Amino acid sequence: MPLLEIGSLTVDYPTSRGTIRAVEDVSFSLKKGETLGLAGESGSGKSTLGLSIIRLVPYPGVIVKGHIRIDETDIVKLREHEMRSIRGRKAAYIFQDPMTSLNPVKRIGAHFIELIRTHEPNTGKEEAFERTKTVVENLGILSERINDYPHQFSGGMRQRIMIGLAIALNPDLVIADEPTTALDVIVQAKILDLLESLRKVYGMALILISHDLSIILERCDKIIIMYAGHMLEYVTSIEMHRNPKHPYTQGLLQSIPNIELSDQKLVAIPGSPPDMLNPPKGCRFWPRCSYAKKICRVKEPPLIKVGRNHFVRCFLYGKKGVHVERNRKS
Amino acid sequence: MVILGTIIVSALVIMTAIAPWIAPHDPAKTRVGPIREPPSPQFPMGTTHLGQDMLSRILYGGSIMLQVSALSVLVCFLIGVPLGLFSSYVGGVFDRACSLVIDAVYAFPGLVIAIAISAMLGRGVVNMALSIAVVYIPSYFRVVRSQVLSIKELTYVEAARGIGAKWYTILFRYVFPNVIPSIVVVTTINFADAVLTAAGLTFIGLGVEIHIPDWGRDLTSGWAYLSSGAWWIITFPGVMIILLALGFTLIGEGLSELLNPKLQR
Amino acid sequence: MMEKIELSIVVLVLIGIIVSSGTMYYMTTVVDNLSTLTDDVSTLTESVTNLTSTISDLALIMSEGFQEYAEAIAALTARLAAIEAGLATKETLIVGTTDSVEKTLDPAQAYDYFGWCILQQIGGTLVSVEPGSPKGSDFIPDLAVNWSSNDDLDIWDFNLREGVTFSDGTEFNATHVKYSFDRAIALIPSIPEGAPAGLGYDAIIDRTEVLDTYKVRFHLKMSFSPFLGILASRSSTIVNPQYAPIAQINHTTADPRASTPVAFAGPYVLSKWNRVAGRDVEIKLDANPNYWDLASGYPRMAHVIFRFYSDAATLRLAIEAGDIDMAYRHTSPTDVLDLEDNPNVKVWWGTGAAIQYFCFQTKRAPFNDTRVRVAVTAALNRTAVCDTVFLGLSDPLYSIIPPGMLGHTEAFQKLGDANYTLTTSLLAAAGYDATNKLVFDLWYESSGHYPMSAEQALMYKEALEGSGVITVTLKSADWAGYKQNRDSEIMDAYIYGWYPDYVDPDNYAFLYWAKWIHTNYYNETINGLPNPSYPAYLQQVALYDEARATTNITLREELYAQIDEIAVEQCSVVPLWVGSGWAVTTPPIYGVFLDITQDMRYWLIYK
Amino acid sequence: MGLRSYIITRILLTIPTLLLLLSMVFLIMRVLPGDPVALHFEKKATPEQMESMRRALGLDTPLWTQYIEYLGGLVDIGYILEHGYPNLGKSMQTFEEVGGQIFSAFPATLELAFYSMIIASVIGILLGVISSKSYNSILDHLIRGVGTVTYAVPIFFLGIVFQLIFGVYLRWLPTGLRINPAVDPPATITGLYTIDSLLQGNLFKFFESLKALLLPSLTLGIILSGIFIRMTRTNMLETLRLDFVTAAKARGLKESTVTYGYALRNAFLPILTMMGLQFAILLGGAILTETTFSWPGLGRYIVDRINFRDYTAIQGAVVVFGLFVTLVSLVVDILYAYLDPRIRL
Repeated sequence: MPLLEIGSLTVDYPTSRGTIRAVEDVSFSLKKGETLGLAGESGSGKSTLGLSIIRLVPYPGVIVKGHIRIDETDIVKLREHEMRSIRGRKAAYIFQDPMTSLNPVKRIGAHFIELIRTHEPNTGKEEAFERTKTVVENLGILSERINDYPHQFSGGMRQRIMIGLAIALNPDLVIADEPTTALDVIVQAKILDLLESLRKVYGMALILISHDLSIILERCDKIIIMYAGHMLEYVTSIEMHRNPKHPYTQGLLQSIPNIELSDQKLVAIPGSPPDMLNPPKGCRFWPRCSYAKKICRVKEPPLIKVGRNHFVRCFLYGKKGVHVERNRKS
Repeated sequence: MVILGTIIVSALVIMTAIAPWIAPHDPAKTRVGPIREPPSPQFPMGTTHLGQDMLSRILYGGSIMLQVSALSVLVCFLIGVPLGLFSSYVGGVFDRACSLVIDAVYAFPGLVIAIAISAMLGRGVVNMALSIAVVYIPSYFRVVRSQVLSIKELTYVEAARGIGAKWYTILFRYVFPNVIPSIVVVTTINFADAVLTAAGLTFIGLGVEIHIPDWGRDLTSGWAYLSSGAWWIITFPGVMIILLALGFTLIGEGLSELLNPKLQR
Repeated sequence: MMEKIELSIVVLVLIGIIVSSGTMYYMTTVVDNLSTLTDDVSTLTESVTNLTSTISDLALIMSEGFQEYAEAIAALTARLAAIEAGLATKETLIVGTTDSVEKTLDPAQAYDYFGWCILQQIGGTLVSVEPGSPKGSDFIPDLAVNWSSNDDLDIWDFNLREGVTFSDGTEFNATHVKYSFDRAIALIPSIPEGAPAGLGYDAIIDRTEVLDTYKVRFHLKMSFSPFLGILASRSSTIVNPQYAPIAQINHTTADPRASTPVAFAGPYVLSKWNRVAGRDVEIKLDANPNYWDLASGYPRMAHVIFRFYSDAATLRLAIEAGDIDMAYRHTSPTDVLDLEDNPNVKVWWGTGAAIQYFCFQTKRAPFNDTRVRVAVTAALNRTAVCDTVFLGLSDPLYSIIPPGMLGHTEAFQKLGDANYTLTTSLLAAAGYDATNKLVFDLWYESSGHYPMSAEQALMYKEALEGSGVITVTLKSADWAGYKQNRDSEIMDAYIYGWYPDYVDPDNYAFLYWAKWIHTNYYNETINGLPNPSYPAYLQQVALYDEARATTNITLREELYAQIDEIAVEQCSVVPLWVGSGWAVTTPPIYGVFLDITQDMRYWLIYK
Repeated sequence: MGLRSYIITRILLTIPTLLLLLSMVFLIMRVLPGDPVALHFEKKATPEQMESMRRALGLDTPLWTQYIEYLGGLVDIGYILEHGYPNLGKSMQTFEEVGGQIFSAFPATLELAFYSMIIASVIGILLGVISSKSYNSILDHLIRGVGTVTYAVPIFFLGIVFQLIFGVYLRWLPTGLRINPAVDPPATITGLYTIDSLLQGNLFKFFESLKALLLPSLTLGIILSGIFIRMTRTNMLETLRLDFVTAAKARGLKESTVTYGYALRNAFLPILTMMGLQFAILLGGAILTETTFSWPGLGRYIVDRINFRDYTAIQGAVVVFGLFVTLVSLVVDILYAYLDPRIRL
């Protein structure tokens, strides 16, 4: 049975100028210990998707359709206080910017103790403190620093702390939303490795949200390509390496520098993501798609199965879908 | 909010403007009816302790408040804004000095100064306006100054300086337009404050002469007759003043909300 | 008329509609959020529960605290009961007032109503006016038992009461009398604002002579019939030399000598006097154990406590709520008339002696022309003011001497009220008419020194302009500016008031030409030109001095009447109205005498 | 920079400000029409008398001499030690020590200001938090409406309405004075009736003075709360959108913890600063409130004295007001520094 199972999830942002459909009809599932990558340009709705899993879609966003089951319980229907017991305990979230994600007027230790004692009310102060110590040490931070304030830590350190806070209660699912974007490159790898190792240790499932496909490719089992709120492709990373289907995915891959290919020429996808207030009819991607046909402009392509664990939302593939030759030198 | 505020204010302004044509009595004329007559068909808002027609006084009474507030705002604007622009743009010792004086006034209970000054100047609309203005100039100065200090450093201003634009060109062509929004907000709030301060001064006995109908005065004199059950003398003017101040406040808040992107979600 | 009203109502309704519709518009922006209301409520309830929880904790702590206090409270409630009992008994009288002692309680300086009032309770004079005396001219022994004067009325002898002691036990004798008056006169130069200066002690009293331990003689500089009146006034209070040094300058309330309870020999002693920021906040009088008249049961009350309110409205509320036994000086006319219908309180009416009058600046146009002054006088409407502004609690005054007092006449009736025919004819003669109106400034005092000044001024303006040939500009200044304007003689016409120092026409008649009013009526020349009114002035003064010098009542009546006659022709100062005082008490309270002296004798009051 | 040096600089900075205030008022008062000397004479006085009085009042010397003397008096330490208050000169009307008068009146104002501040903060912050939490909802709009309206009500009008309701009709609370007139005020220790009565263990008087305090401080507090609501709301809205609040929610912390422990705790710092600024406004309002409730405080003192052209008295009051305001802002700044771990002094 899957740990997380999302079905035809749709999230709207009703604004004064109209309704933005940030996530439309997204379905996927995740087993214990699996890692899933959500890739896409900014504004593609991947963060909204992530946040809706812990039901924290920012105002005025609302989940209008679909279900999100964590261990068979549909959290969309849960009441607020029930939801609270899930957050941090079953599903934890790591935010993009560590600099602003900690309460500046609280000591580091306090964050942990507070967290632990909220979810396990009958843990004593000392016990909570001890646990905090161990967690912090696992993060590679000197335990005496837990009495310092956030502003006394570097960005990387703080992200470690955020991770620590996420895994402190040993949740089944961790959602990391661009965990390294705000950090400089050297730290990035370290953080990701830390995340990786801890995940292995605790055997959690991980959803890694990033605009950087390369990171996702190297660290995730499954990958979802999001574009303008739509799931364009849902595929295992191996498969993705071998043959990416969707023109958009292909475009993304071509824009990734690859060390092995010295003479690779990077190709950027022409155009820019659509205005979410009035997205293009039909396929969301056609204005930028070099293979766009008449039908793409009028009809929205369905998500079709093109292989084991491989779904794509494009008219190029169908029962007798034309195979596009990957114009990649080999 | 802005719309509601504008509606209220303009409604009151119009009312005061057309008072002479619609008022049933001379507002100052005493003994047009029995004294302290409760609201009745003939005197819809009752009569004062001198038998003046409350309704007429209400219709006329706004003019003083409006004049005072408008005038004081004008004065504040004409002094506070240029001073703020100039001193903050020039900077240096002059700026320091200005800020020191301004802050001294700002940090001090304005009403005290207003009272002292208007006691010095004596009665009359202009004097009231001036004494109020003195109190509110600082808020203009401060707003303008803080704005200019930030704008001054912006690249396009630097650029303008780079191409050797005259200082006043820069000040009025480049800096001033960016200050306007915040000034507008201060102005509207200032209007409301002016109205209330004027009422306060009248309450302390520094209002206009008695033969001029004025909400503030009626509100004050009505106090003495409240305990004898003459609620109408104090209620109607009170409500009118509140409405006026409320109108301006609404405009001010609405604007500041529109102009403050931080609150746009 | 009616349709105008309808029109204006329509406009108001329109405004109402506009505003309300605006509000509706505003609310519509709200309505689409109706859905969120529920979780708002939940939020609200949550925060409320948070609050309540904290409060409950607080309450717990509090309750524990109160546990400790339990006995204390019990004891206190007992004490409270005692206190209230003490206050409720016939022993204490609580008086609410809007007055406050201006500077000091030293008779050599004090010159304000309340200062004099307190002085009267704590100090003794040689003679005093009999309570309830109709003309205020019946004198009874106080510290003197009997007296006599020569026919020229310039030598007065007094036999003093024996066995009287000041409240510090000092035996009272003739030397104290001499000392008191010598001191009062000696202090005049250094305290020119004091009462003795105001009453002109130095001009009247030549010297004081001790004839015997209990016999004293006054040598006057002139024949002076109202001398007893002066002796009965507060400024003639006998002081205890030990506590009132002779060379004392600049009395202040901070200076203990100014208010020491043992300086005097009155029915009460001043046991508490707290001032905050120059205003009284607490005054307590206790019965003087050494008072000479204890035998006849005075003072009736063991304690008198004064409570100080900042305005008449609050004072009225206090007496209505029963917070105080007595409200004196002063609830407003409106309030006192209301209170009269209130069964729970009793209103005591007094006889009037406080007057107000209209002054003309005669040194320049338009009022250097007597005809103009008379014309304006004739246009005044006293009754309107008395009825509308004072609701009939003050009466039109047609002579500078108030009714009930020796020498009162109705002289100014001759010019009438709002007598526009006379006004127009006189002004026509002076060259003014409907096209070329007489224009002048009318000044009034704006800081509440006189009652309802603004309202009065408004009504006078209306009355004058009713003539159709006059335009009045109202101007005002607070008491400070007003006095200064008076002295710098910049006011065309202005309103002033007078309160008697001693109850005698002598203390009123001179107002027609009093120099400190600055009418310039009394000058021989004005701007180099002879003053046409000067002869009239000389005539009046002559009559005045003659009246001073005789005790013959009918003669005095006659003389004062003549002064009024001249005044009507000259109209330098025009009497407007005379106001009476009133006190409000919560029964049962007896012994309140509000006679023409305007004195409140608290030692006579009992429950 | 260390806390001590910080405070010292702050204090040093206030000195020129005060000096400025003082000089301005000094001049203003001297320009006022109306001569305090003339006020001492009910009837016209001779020039000699005027002159002697002028000398007695110390007005015979040139302006700048008076000014210097006045400043000299202010810093006369010996005098302060002797009297417990600085030498603010003698009243032009009563010849009393202005210092004494002011410091006898000040506690009343202080008490009023203190309680109103508490009321204003409680109402303001609570409502502000609630409305910010339910952003853009009916509740939010209602609360903002309340805030706006209270801001627009003339303070004495509200006071009068309260007097009418609670004093006249319901008879619950006294309509004026600092304590029920049937009760002797507690013996003066601090001058704050509530404190004094407690110090003397007299609960009865404590409650009596509290009753008297309720209406004035409620009036002033409610008027002020309007501004506080707005301030709190704005700051809360800004804080609530910060990441660490979302992060806290994502950790499943209690709603109250997030709102108060995270959002408010951080939003409070700017609110605190603004409160400091509002204090001047509060004192201004106190003047009207005191006049409405015949509250024997500094505000009424000023109003009284302006009519008497009592230069020294008004100067004194101004100085004290100024000192008070600056002191408060100083305290606020120090509190800020103390509450914000990022500023470790």
